[in-house]
Amino acid sequence: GDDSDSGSDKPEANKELKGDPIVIGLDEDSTGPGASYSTIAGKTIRDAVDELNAGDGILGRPVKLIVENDESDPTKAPSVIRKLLDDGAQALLLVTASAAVNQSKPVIQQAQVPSIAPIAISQTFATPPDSDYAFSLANLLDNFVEVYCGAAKELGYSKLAIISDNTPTIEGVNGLLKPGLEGCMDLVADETAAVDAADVNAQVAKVKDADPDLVLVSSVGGNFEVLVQNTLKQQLPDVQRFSLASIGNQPDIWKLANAGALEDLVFMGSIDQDNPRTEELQDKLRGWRGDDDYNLTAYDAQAYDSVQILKQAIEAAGSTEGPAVLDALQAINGYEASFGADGFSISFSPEKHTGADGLCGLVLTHFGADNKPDGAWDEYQPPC
Amino acid sequence: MVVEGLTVTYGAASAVRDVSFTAPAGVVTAVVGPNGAGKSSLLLGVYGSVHARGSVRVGDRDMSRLSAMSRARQGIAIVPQGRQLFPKMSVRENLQVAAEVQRLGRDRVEAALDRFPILRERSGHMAGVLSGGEQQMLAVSRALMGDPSVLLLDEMATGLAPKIVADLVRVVRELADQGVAVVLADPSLNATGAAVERGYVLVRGEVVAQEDGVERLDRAYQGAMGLIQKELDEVDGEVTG
Amino acid sequence: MTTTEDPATRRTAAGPSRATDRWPPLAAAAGIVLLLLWMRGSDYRADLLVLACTYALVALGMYLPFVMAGSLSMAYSAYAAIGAYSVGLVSQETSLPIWLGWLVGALVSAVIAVLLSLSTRRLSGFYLAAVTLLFGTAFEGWLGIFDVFGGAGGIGQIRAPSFAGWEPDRTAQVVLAMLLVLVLATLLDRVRRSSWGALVRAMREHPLPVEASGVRTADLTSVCLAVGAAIASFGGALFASFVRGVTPETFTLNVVFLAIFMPLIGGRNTAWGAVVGALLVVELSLNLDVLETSGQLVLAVAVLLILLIAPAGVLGYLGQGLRAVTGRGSPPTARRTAEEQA
Amino acid sequence: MSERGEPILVGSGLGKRYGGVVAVDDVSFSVGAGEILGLVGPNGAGKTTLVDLITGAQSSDTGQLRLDDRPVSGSAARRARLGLARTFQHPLLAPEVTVLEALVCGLVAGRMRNPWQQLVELARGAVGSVRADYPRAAELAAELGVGDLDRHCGELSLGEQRLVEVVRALAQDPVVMLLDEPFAGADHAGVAGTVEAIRTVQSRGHAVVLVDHNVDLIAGLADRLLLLDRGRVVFDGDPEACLASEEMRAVYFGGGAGG
Amino acid sequence: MTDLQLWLSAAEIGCFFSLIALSYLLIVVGAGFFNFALGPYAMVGGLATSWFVVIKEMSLWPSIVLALLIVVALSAVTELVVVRPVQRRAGRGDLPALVAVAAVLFAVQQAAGLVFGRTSLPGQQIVTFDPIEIGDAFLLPNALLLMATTVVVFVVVALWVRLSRTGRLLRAVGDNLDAARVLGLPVGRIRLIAFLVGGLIAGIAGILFATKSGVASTSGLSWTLTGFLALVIGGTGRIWAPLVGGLVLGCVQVFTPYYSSDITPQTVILVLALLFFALKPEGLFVRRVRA
Ligand SMILES: Nc1ncnc2c1ncn2[C@@H]1O[C@H](COP(=O)(O)OP(=O)(O)OP(=O)(O)O)[C@@H](O)[C@H]1O
Ligand SMILES: Nc1ncnc2c1ncn2[C@@H]1O[C@H](COP(=O)(O)OP(=O)(O)OP(=O)(O)O)[C@@H](O)[C@H]1O
Ligand SMILES: [Mg+2]
Ligand SMILES: [Mg+2]
Repeated sequence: GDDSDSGSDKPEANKELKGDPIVIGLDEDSTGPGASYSTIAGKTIRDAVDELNAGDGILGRPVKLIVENDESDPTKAPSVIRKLLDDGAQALLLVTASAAVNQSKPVIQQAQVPSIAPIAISQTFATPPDSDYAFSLANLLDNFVEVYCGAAKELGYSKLAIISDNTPTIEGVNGLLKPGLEGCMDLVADETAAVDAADVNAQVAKVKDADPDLVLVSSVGGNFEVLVQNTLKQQLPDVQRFSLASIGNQPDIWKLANAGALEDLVFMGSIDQDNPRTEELQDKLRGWRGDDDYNLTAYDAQAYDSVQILKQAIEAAGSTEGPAVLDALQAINGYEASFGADGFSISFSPEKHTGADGLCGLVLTHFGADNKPDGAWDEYQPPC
Repeated sequence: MVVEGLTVTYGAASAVRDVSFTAPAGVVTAVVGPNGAGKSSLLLGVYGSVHARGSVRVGDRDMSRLSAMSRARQGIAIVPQGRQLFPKMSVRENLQVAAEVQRLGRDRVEAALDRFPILRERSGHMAGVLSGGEQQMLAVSRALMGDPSVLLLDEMATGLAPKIVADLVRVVRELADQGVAVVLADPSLNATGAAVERGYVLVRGEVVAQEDGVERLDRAYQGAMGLIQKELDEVDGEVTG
Repeated sequence: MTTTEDPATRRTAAGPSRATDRWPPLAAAAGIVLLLLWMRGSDYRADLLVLACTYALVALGMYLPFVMAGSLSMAYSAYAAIGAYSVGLVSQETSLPIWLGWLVGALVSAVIAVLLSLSTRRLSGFYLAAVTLLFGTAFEGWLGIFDVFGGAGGIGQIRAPSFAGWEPDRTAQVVLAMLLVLVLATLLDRVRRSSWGALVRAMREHPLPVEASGVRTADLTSVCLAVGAAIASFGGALFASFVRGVTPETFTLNVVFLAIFMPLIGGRNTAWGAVVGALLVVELSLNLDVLETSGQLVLAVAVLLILLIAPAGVLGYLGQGLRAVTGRGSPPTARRTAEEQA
Repeated sequence: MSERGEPILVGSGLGKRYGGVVAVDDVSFSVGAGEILGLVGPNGAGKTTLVDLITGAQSSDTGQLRLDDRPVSGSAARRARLGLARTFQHPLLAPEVTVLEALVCGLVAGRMRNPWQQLVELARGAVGSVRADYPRAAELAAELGVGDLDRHCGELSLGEQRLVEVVRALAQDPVVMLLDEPFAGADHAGVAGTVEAIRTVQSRGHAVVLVDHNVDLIAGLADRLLLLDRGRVVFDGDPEACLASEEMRAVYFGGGAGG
Repeated sequence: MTDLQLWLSAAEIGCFFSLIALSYLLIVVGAGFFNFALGPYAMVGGLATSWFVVIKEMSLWPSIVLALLIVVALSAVTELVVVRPVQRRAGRGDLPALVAVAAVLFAVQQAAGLVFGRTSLPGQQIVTFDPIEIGDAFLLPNALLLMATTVVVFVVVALWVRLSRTGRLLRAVGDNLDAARVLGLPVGRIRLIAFLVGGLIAGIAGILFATKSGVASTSGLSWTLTGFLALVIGGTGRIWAPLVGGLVLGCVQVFTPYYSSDITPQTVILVLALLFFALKPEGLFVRRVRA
């Protein structure tokens, strides 16, 4: 059940597709804490599947998407995966919180069903153990570290403060980020607040006391990030702020910030308007959604690409047999992504289940005075 | 006051079945019966605070459809059985609440405090710390506060010392003489018999006798109880025999 | 799994009758067989059943202290987590069999429950709810902070359960889990109807006379809470043993709310109500595609409907129906003092 | 068992005040084996408070209490374990418990003195090895004329509840049973049941403390009357003498009106 | 503890908590149980206002009025359609009512997600002036409004409960429901009023607090819990107890992270609570009556 806005021109299903549908399972987080980002990706996956069905399908067969919701609950995730498998899913797309994604690895391993986590940035999912059938697309955290450190070196930042939320996802992220960042900067303040905190003045006050050159906000985004950015802007108006990817991919959140509170914030974007495939996808989505102002997010692009990659792999394998598709996936090489800088590509191999080739899937992006992203940051960009 | 066909039910069980009785103005009418006979249920049914069917008329006003609060405002007052006070509110506030239900003025509250000296003395204490008898006094003066035309007294004498009971009996008689219809429920006539002029015997939710005069009423009550005892014995005999 | 609900028909003057003692477990055993037939082959359904057993254990843990004694403890998520982490830690830190983790978890949970209840022993139940709520939320935080607990990722790769060399497969584990629930529910239901149960239920409404008859109600409450916590920790231990992993987010406050729902929608007049409630909760929130996603909404609405239509819970409702059919006894008359005039 | 008349419960100098209110003031009394002590006095004289002080429901400001010549102190539960059982002026029965269960509570209480015993009893309940309580309670109820054993206490009329409380206290097999106005609002059967309960305790060589405003009944039953007024003992002695006394007339009956 | 900014923050969030706790208290007094659905009421207040303004492009004041009407209606529905029938059918006692409102909590939260969307919306600025600078601290206009409103609400409610006719009846119903029914107090109406006023206060609190970092359909549960904690800390004995509780909770939440990054505020509150109960075991503000 999708909303079909009046102005949209959704692709019509191609009636000539024959044969048993190819069943793709989608684990979406449509009501839990991750709903704000998960649903962005989920919607685009539906659109991409509609597009396939309007064209040649996969292997000339229609594609059927079955959806379950794990509410970001790691306890439920394995069961939800098993339910998708029970219902016949031949491949899986997981757009839910990383803690939940990680819990489902053993199930995927056992069932031998190729699975892609398009928006995951944690190393855990696509690295052993139990990762034979697990793939991720986006640049992972070690790449984040390289980019942040590159920027710090270029601009001469040496004192870093971090403000984090207390979600397991972010704790996992920080566990990987911090050691790397400490290699290139002094960590002068490291504050955590509850993700549903009502106030972060205390944390910001301590950061202020530490007098940093750079503040990194490490959070899943949402209200928490807005609260932190509002407070930072007020208390430390002149200090450079970095953020992870989330804030840039959550347009609904930008409105929550005080006027101008996001200005000059730099986040780990993955959208570069100079990438022709990015523009192409944005046009497509605008058409499908009947919204000419729609701003493509990295989640849209990553979701779209993951469907395309699955299609390629299944067609290369000639069937949906797990091992065959696995081989085909591992043979994907140089897929030109619709996110990242022009030329950014995705490749897999038996040793490499994390897709991004090189750093330029990441684009440091900054916000303008209107609290909206205002293109690539001029000061520094990662090399490709 | 005329009550017709009153039935009080708790869920599926009925405590009072199709009871009719009258309580003329100026007379103290007793309702006697053993524990569990349905006396309290009957009075509450008349007052309107339990689920009841049947008609209740006071003078020519039909009260059957009115809520308990409206009946209170029309002049029915009750001294309920048990501790129906607001224990964490002060003695004065207890009276004020009742005054508010009946829309009475402040002066009535003060007057009610004066009915028993101990109430005035304890007017600032929480009602819940009073002794059992003191609480009963509070309940009585609460009911007498608003010049009721019908007064329902459920085991009025419970927990009161003989001296107070005697006083109360006198007060009740006086009220009756002023034209109040008094209904007095009790499992025995020992303490309050002196006030009673006529009455009904209630057994298992039904009226089994009506008599004028205390002695005759008491005799009817004894008779009814003896009858019941016999019935029980018979049943016992059947079971064991 | 239906029992006759009405306490009035439930017991003759001779005390709990043997017939009503026996047949709920028999019905439950039949239920287990049916559920196993339903599960056959599906891993997902096995998951659901184990999840239902987990919830059932947590709900059974709440039965004694909450439904019978009226003490609302909100630390049940913590007790379940303690059970789960004990299994995890025994597996990770020692080479002992993991069922030892079950015992350790139960013991630790019971001790914590006693300490928390002691701290509020002279206060009203409201403070117990508060302190346990505080403990539950604080505990969730501690799991993420201390390194032994594996941080946010929790503990994974827990060893498979084994008993004296026998390693039960998934189906066998499901069967064992259901048997455990069956045994505990049977025992708890007997407890409810024993003289001990009568005393505890009497204490719930009026502790004073119980105190005046020589029983320290604070002690009795602590005992209830401790036993309940131990049972709830079995729920966590079961889950961790079966799923072979646990994270700080596995058992959150959500579980507590669900556990509060379960005995009531199942029927609070018998311990089996908690079990039926757990099955319903799992069915409603996970297995039902009424609104594609919002299991929670479906569940909440279902709970409300059950409360309104069948105030004695599903089992109570069935019991009433059964009685209507067999013509035995009258429905229980709830205490309705001075029912408000419409 | 003590010899009849030998003091069982002895209180001396008991006192309790609430702010400015002196509820019990330097009260001494003694009740012997097989004896019944009646407590009478006007409303607010301190009778219930005295019962509270004896049973530990309230802590006393002054005075001592000895049971079987051993000092009594501590919580209500502790004193109950020494053999004190009581009823309340206003019955306190859990509404959702049946009459039979309420009586069973009295029987089982003595076996649950500490957490360990409570755990053991729990285990016995779980395996179903205690079934004797129910028949015994039913027997007791039959003896004292309590019917409707399967009804919930919340559905009973007040008079019925009062009798159930008395029987529950009896079920505890007390050394001293303290009854606070058991006859208030009782019918013939209720009075008979309560009297039976009192006689049972008496026949076991134990003692009863009886509070009531039904002076005729209490004078007929009691071996001794204690007349309280404003917390003080104003008369202590033989019932007949007490009834006839000037004090009784002055503080209790008032103006010569007999009970 | 000299940083004024932190004190201001503590006061601001403390005021919010205490308003929620006050709504709890009103319903505890009038109906005798904890209405866990209050957090979601506050959430709906904030979310609906923003939804009308942002999505439906209405102007501010009509949006606020409409949102408050929705909240008050929700609260009334909870009492009339859920709690009252449930208590009538399942018998008194707080157990069924507690479960019912917990279900309402989830239902409202999810339903709000369906109606207003699952993404956060920004809170609406009601007053706009430049932040007041006090030393090097800022007092934001909405924080000031929240604090002022809190003071006014507490004073009004305290006077109302103590002195007004309805207030006295409210306490009576809460004190002894049986007696209230027997005497014929308009129990239903009084309880409804408690729910209406409680809902209204929660709704106002939600609207005022939403400006801090927006409001989402999932905010309800955490507001329910923090409000409950504020009530716990303050106790239920006095009308102004929630204010004390809320401010204490606010201070703990703000100053704990300032002085230690390892100890969570929850831990501090737990320790404080345990210490407090150990030292003052009879609890705050209890009134003892005899059995
Ligand atoms: N709330 C209730 N729920 C169910 N049944 C009730 C309830 N209250 C009373 N009953 C039953 O209704 C019947 C009448 O009770 P009621 O209290 O009217 O008796 P009563 O004549 O006043 O007795 P008593 O002399 O003991 O006060 C009794 O059998 C009682 O058990
Ligand atoms: N907690 C308290 N605070 C203040 N006064 C109290 C408290 N408890 C009891 N009192 C007072 O102490 C006095 C004695 O009360 P008690 O209940 O012992 O009287 P009683 O002899 O049992 O009277 P009754 O025959 O009316 O039951 C009463 O005047 C009562 O108001
Ligand atoms: Mg009666
Ligand atoms: Mg007394």
